[in-house]
Amino acid sequence: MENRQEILLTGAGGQGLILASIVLAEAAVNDNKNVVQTQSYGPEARGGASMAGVIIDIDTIEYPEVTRPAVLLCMNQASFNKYLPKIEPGCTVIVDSTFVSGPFHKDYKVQSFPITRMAKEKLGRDVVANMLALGVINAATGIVNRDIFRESIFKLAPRGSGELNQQAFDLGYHLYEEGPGQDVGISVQTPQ
Amino acid sequence: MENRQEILLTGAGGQGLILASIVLAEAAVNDNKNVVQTQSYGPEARGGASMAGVIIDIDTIEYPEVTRPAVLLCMNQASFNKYLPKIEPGCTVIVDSTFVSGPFHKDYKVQSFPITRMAKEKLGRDVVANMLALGVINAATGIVNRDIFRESIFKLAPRGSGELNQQAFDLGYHLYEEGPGQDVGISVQTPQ
Amino acid sequence: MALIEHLTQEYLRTKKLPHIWCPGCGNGIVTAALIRAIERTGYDQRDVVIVSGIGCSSRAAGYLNFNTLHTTHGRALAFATGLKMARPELKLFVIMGDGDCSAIGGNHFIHAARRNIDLNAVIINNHIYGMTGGQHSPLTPTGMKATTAPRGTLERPFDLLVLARGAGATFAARGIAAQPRQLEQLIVRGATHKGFSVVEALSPCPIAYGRRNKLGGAVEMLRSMKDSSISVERAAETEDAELKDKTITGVIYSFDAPEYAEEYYRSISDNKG
Amino acid sequence: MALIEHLTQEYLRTKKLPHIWCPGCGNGIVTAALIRAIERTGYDQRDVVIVSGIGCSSRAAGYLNFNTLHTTHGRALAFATGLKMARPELKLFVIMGDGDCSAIGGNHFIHAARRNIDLNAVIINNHIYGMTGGQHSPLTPTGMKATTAPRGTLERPFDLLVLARGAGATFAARGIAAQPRQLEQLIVRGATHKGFSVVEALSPCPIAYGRRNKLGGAVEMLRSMKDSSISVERAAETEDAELKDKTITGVIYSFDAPEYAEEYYRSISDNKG
Amino acid sequence: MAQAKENGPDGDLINNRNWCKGCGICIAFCPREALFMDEYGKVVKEQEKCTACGICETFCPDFAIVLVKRRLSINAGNKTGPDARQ
Amino acid sequence: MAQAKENGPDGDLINNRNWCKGCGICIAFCPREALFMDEYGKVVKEQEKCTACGICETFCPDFAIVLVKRRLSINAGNKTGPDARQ
Amino acid sequence: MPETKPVLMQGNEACALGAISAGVRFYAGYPITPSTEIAEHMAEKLPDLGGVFIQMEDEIASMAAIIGASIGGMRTLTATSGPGFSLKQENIGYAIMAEIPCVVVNVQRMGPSTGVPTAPAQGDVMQARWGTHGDHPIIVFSPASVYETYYLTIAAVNLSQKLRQPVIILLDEVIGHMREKVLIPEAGKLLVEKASDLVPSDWKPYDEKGLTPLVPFGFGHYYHVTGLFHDQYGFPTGDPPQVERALDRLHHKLEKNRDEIILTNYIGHKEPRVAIVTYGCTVRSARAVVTKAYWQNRLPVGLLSLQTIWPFPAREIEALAKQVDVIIVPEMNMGQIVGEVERYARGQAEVIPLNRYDGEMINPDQIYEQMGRWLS
Amino acid sequence: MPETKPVLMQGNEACALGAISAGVRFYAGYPITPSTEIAEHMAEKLPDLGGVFIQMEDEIASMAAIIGASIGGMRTLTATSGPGFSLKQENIGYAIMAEIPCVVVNVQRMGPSTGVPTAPAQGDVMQARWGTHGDHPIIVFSPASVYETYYLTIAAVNLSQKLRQPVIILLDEVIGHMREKVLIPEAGKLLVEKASDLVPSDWKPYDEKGLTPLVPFGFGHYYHVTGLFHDQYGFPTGDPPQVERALDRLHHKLEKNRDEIILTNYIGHKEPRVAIVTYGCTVRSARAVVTKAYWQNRLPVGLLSLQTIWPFPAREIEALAKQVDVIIVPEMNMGQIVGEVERYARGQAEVIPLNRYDGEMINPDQIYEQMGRWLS
Ligand SMILES: Cc1ncc(C[n+]2csc(CCOP(=O)(O)OP(=O)(O)O)c2C)c(N)n1
Ligand SMILES: Cc1ncc(C[n+]2csc(CCOP(=O)(O)OP(=O)(O)O)c2C)c(N)n1
Ligand code: SF4
Ligand code: SF4
Ligand code: SF4
Ligand code: SF4
Ligand code: SF4
Ligand code: SF4
Ligand SMILES: [Mg+2]
Ligand SMILES: [Mg+2]
Repeated sequence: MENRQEILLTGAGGQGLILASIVLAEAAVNDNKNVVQTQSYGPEARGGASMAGVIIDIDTIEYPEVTRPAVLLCMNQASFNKYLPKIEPGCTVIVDSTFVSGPFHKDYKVQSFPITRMAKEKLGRDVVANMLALGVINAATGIVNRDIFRESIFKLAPRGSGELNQQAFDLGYHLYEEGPGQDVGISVQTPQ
Repeated sequence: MENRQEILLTGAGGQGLILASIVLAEAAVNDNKNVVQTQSYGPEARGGASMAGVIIDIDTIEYPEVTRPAVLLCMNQASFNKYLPKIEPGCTVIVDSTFVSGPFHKDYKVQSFPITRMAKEKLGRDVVANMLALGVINAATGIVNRDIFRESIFKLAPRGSGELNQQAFDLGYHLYEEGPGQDVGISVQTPQ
Repeated sequence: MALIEHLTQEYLRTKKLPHIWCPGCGNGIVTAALIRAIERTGYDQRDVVIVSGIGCSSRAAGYLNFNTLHTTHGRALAFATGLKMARPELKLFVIMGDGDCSAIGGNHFIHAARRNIDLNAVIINNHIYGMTGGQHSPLTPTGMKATTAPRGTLERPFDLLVLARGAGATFAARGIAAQPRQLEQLIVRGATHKGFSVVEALSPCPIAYGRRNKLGGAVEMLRSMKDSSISVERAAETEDAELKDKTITGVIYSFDAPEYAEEYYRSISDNKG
Repeated sequence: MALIEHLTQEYLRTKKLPHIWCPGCGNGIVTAALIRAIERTGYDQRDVVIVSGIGCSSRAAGYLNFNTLHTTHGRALAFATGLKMARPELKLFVIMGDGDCSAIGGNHFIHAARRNIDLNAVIINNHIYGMTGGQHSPLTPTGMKATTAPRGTLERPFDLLVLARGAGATFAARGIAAQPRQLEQLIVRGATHKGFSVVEALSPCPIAYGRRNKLGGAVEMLRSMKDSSISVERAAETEDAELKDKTITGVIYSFDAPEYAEEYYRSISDNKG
Repeated sequence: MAQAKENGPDGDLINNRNWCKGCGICIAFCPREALFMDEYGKVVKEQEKCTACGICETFCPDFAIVLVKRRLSINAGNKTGPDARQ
Repeated sequence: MAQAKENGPDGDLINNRNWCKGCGICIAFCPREALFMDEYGKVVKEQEKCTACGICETFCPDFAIVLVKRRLSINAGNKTGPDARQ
Repeated sequence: MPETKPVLMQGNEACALGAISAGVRFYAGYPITPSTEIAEHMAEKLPDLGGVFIQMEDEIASMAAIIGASIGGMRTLTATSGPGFSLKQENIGYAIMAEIPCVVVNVQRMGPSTGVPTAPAQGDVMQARWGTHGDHPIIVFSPASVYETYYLTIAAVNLSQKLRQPVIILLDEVIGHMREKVLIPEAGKLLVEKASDLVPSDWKPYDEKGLTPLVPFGFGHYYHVTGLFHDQYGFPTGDPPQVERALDRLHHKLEKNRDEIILTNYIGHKEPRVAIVTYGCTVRSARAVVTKAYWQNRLPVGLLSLQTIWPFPAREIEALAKQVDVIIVPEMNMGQIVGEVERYARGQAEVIPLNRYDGEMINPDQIYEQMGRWLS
Repeated sequence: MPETKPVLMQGNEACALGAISAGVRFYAGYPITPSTEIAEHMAEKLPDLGGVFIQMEDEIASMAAIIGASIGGMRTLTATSGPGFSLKQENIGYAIMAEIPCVVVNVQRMGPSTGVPTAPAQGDVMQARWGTHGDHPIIVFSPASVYETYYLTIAAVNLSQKLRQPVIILLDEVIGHMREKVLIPEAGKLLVEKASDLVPSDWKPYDEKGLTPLVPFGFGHYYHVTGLFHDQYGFPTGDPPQVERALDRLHHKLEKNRDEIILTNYIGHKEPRVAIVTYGCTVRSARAVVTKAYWQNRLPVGLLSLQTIWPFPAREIEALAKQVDVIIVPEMNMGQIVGEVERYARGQAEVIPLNRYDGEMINPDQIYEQMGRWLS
């Protein structure tokens, strides 16, 4: 299972996390990897908790559920509260500081980015926050070849919105490169 | 099983055989016997084959189906053709000569009475042929105390028709006492 | 004899006769009218399908020498919908009893009407569940007796054709077994109507309905059925008060609307083009 | 705060809020109107029962602080019929979605109408199967898109109140979420009507219906709902042509007929006496 | 199958005695009182009274009466195809 | 449960921020343009504009707005009985 | 209860009378052969007892209506046969989930599908256990006589009330339509106690601590009833531990009351070599054989008849399998309960199915013949 | 068939595409979570292929409609979940009785009743076998991956046609909603052959001699289709020998084709001491364990996964039980298939159920732990 990489995307229904997971999975397929994508949701169409998992491996993937994520994305406070206690040391935690305000306990390596705010401010559309988050994740982990990822985004985006979504993805890279938490007011703790 | 007596009433749907079997069973109950009454019929409400069985015993009755009838009543030709080959020697066979015209093979002790015709001619109602048949049967076998039987008929007959039905029953006795086949034109064979 | 038999009873499975219906049961009269109606449409025998549910009346399918489909209780129209969509060129006649159509089958009835799918429903309304021995149906008139309404039913009946109309049906007619020629005619008109057509055929059930309600035998039931009916044309010229207890026969309504199977096939060929 | 909360939201299970409905979903508006209507009837809270089926709208039962019964999909009226017959003194409100009521539940709907049993049906018609994500329902207008009608549905919709009428309903009204006060009023009138009453409440589903059909968000949907509606009183004074694309609101029909539960209990006490 | 073939003024009337259940409907609705029940509960016809109007045929619930002439004219065409008449 | 209690000319308006989903319906239908969305996507009121007409209450799909005065008058009676409000 | 003089009674009638004796005052149904007489008796009798008889539009509605009436506090019953039993399954599952008491009678006929409506069969035994979706517990009785039909119906009503669990009576057509002499207590006019306000205010419909009586609607307990998984107040939850607890609750209540639920009867030799295990009307044929073979001929044979077929009398079979060489399982189907017998015999005894599925009863001769093979 | 490049595909989509590849051109259904995507894919794709998609008024009608369409000569499929599956049961029995081919997909969710609509469970396994009334045979597949969903759907359609028997696909929610990389042949536009007049004139729909292909309506064979027991021409009969023959016919056709129907797969040690038997998504967890335990650690363990769960692979289990000490049966229910495994193990191996029923998958650790106990 050494090659197995698990990514957990969490937040509220309607934030496009399931779509993001599909795009990530598609990108992994295009990058010639094995992949399994799953999701879970409650009875709500909107507003409930939303969770999607992607497992990427070079070998066959048997057990399809995420158990020890290498990356955890939290797009709202509720999901942050719920999933943070469940992860293991070494997991990269990326949170959207637009909605998540801590507490950032020092046992977890939490990196905070104003994902939704930037999507809105820089691109005028908060709906692309999900692609922006993917940019941050891929920048942080390099799971999928960046160009292949960009192509997959274009392919899966709703008609006419391919480029916008790619921009969001790139903006994610940019944010990551600027460093976590730099433009947010809250303190980010990255324990060693 | 020595005390077990099985009576099979057969004919066409609508001839009142099931009611007759119920009356016989009720009479047996009133005569302090154990009794099981069963019936079988096809999908037709009228006109199809109709069959009812009554088992009377002093002991507990386990198996509820008629297998070796002591008495077989055939109220139409189809049932005569169907059931005659199934009975065992020693069975009393009573047929309604109004509808059954043989063949009366000599292996069977067949007794023929113009049951329906008499009901119509003497009582003006062929619907009481069933009670008339019961009279013949009870006269032939004495299974149930005659008075108890008459009371049971009164009890179960549709309102206002108690006496008519009792008359039919009595007429059955009368017919039996006159002897089988006496007033019908067809030959009756009663092998020894 | 063989020739005559062939010519006269081509559409009957003669080896299956006599049928299981009681003496005097109206099912046979309606079935005969249906046969004559099909004959008059000129449809190729191969294209004609008889679908039925479960009940005395639905047993008609077994006697008719076409493609015959005897389904589950109440579901005939749903089976027929699938078959019609799969093979729109077939001509489907759907025979149902009043219970089959309007009790357990009520939902399929209203949805077939809504879709206006080209099925010809022939409902044999004997006002009772015949096959199970005489329980009240949603078409049993209030006050009439049944084994499950020994003191007379308290329920209000549907007017089947009004119900159909409410659901969107585009053709409805009512005939009576006591006027078999008119009934035949109405079935022909229903069959030639494009879309869902409903023909309600009032029919005597002397055994499970007539007897318990002291309506007399089959002959009396047919006679009073005839006496209490009035054609829609004559009804139009009659005072409302006089019509109160009358059964109106004839084509009650008929108008055009898009037929579902045709619309569907048109739409998919549009897509392709 | 506690006092205020108690007085204002006595009929809500406040601990269960916020509810599961999407932002802008009309279910909450209709539910609020229902609460106000029940309040206005003056019924004892203990006597009020909310029965619902399955669907987004049917989840309302869980938020209402009465005796609440969340049943199976389409069967709410059948459960309610049993309960009403067992306990005729209870006041039953039956909340259903358009699919719940008119698709899978269509048969129970027409039979409740036929029996004229004293149930108050409130159908939240969002023209779509909301809970399962946007499939067309029997009340989706022809041509509108749904996940199972990606090119627009070809089916003809029911007019729910016409269907109810065909089945024998004695009271029907239509309100819209965009006029919550009128809706409240209509529910009160339905509740005080003896017999089966139907209140259809048009309601926006911005997520599963509005978005796919480019109808805008909740606000736009409410606005256009309001713009395209006309009261039955005003409609009476308007030319037919103008009414073509209008939704008529108000009490569409109301008349008296024997109510089933009452008739039943009267009949059994007659028997006894 | 026993069939009684009788001649009337305008056409043959086939009465399939095996199918007749003796309901009496044809008798009641024959406008000419041409039909009556025999001792076996089956219908027979008084030939001279019958006008071959066909009413009895349309009324018989048991397909037991068929007027030959009318049907012959209708079924003039030559029908083919497998026929699994059972 | 965080509740913002605000005074208007004719009655209090309770806006339950936890329940508000920011749909904007109340804002759109308030005849006085007295409501607006705050930075957290929750509704707040400009007190002086509100006439306590109650429209926002009837329109809010989330039970997040309650006009106190009106309800007080209606619920004057003393209700009892077990209350399993969950 | 005072015994009256012997009467001739049909199985279906005994079912209706048993129900009435047990306080059933609500019947909703849809006619179907061979169950219809139950409805007809109810239609005749209930109105005079102040009860409700209603004929619904179909079997789905019938099942829904009795659940609704049960929530209103009435004791309820419905009856049907195979096709209708299939249709009721969804709502039977609802009653199980929401813990609403009610009794469902299935007078079995020959299936599958429309089958032979008037012919007897025991083909719905496994369906009675597993007919509705999802894991669920069930109680099923199978009477062997008219009298058993009467008292098992009473037991069914009472157990159903006590456990808040639907109980199914699988009646054989043979039993339902047969008339027998029976001694039946006069139908006492049991009054159904109306629940009152006096329920403790901490009453919870699905109390974690265990069973609580169902408080009908209308007494001020504003609880929620749903077919969704729910917490102890009845409100929906999808939380895994709560879901598991809820499902355990449903099953445990049956396990805890096993002794009251599982009714079986053994007759015959104390140390049998061959045992017959059967149920329903087939018990009659088996009893005819065993009475003769054991009582008359003292052969080492026995008969375990199952009045309760579900929950399956596993322990009884395990014990039996340890005693005997052979267990013969006659059934009027292609082999249904025999699978369970094999399972719990665990290879300890040979298990021999004896099946008949032509729409006729298994007769004593068939059983005798099979038994004979293993005795010689 | 040419393989295309790898694609990411959801289980429900694979089911729809598999069906289309196998020639299905008719879908009738009613939406229900978690099966709805199958309908949605069909609604999207069928019209362009000249096929029919119709959303019916409920599940009963959906089942009826596909049977009707099958009689019209189309290959048909419907999909649903627990509550809808319960409703379809009556008409599934009809299709079995009348021998009408069709495929029914049940994407299982947590039950009973409404349960937890979005949570996975394997609770309908026994219902799939026994859900409709009367003795009846059934074929049920249970795919463990998106790819298996695809090819088992194709197999289901073809088997169904060949045997004139409904086939059920029990899909797990996990598989139905999961997306995986798969290699799938391009959906070839298989043309459904329309039956012609050229059927031999002695063709009988239910020929005594054995299976004949179904000749659709409209080709001059005026046969009768009914859910009643019927003779070889399809006409009703209640005659006991004919009834028995008809029921035997239904069952024998499955027995005769056992090898084609029963698909299982064994991986692991040649002489295992502990074997796992499972199906559906639970195979995934088991495979994770067995691959590690056997391939990496060479432990004497094996996994028998069942693609076909009904007819039950009895012989395979019998053989396995003779080899091993212990069979562990993990299931996402309270124990369903384990009963069959116990039955056919006949006491030869210890059979250990491993159940989870909280709406979550059984994870490899749970299986590993249980397995460990029996290895040490
Ligand atoms: C699901 C189901 N429920 C009930 C029945 C029993 N049943 C057979 S026919 C019938 C009603 C028959 O009444 P109707 O439809 O009016 O037909 P008729 O016999 O009067 O012609 C019933 C209830 C059945 N076969 N299947
Ligand atoms: C027997 C059954 N079939 C299907 C479903 C799935 N289902 C749940 S809600 C629903 C339809 C919801 O539509 P509607 O009734 O209009 O309510 P809405 O969600 O729009 O308020 C469906 C099909 C189910 N729960 N049970
Ligand atoms: S019971 Fe009635 S409907 Fe059925 S066959 Fe007899 S007369 Fe006809
Ligand atoms: S999906 Fe539609 S109906 Fe359902 S909660 Fe959302 S907006 Fe409301
Ligand atoms: S054809 Fe006319 S006249 Fe001749 S017997 Fe028949 S009904 Fe009478
Ligand atoms: S109508 Fe037909 S069945 Fe009736 S008596 Fe005349 S010929 Fe015989
Ligand atoms: S009460 Fe009226 S005026 Fe005040 S905020 Fe609400 S809608 Fe606006
Ligand atoms: S209507 Fe209600 S939920 Fe919507 S914004 Fe206003 S207060 Fe919030
Ligand atoms: Mg009828
Ligand atoms: Mg809706």
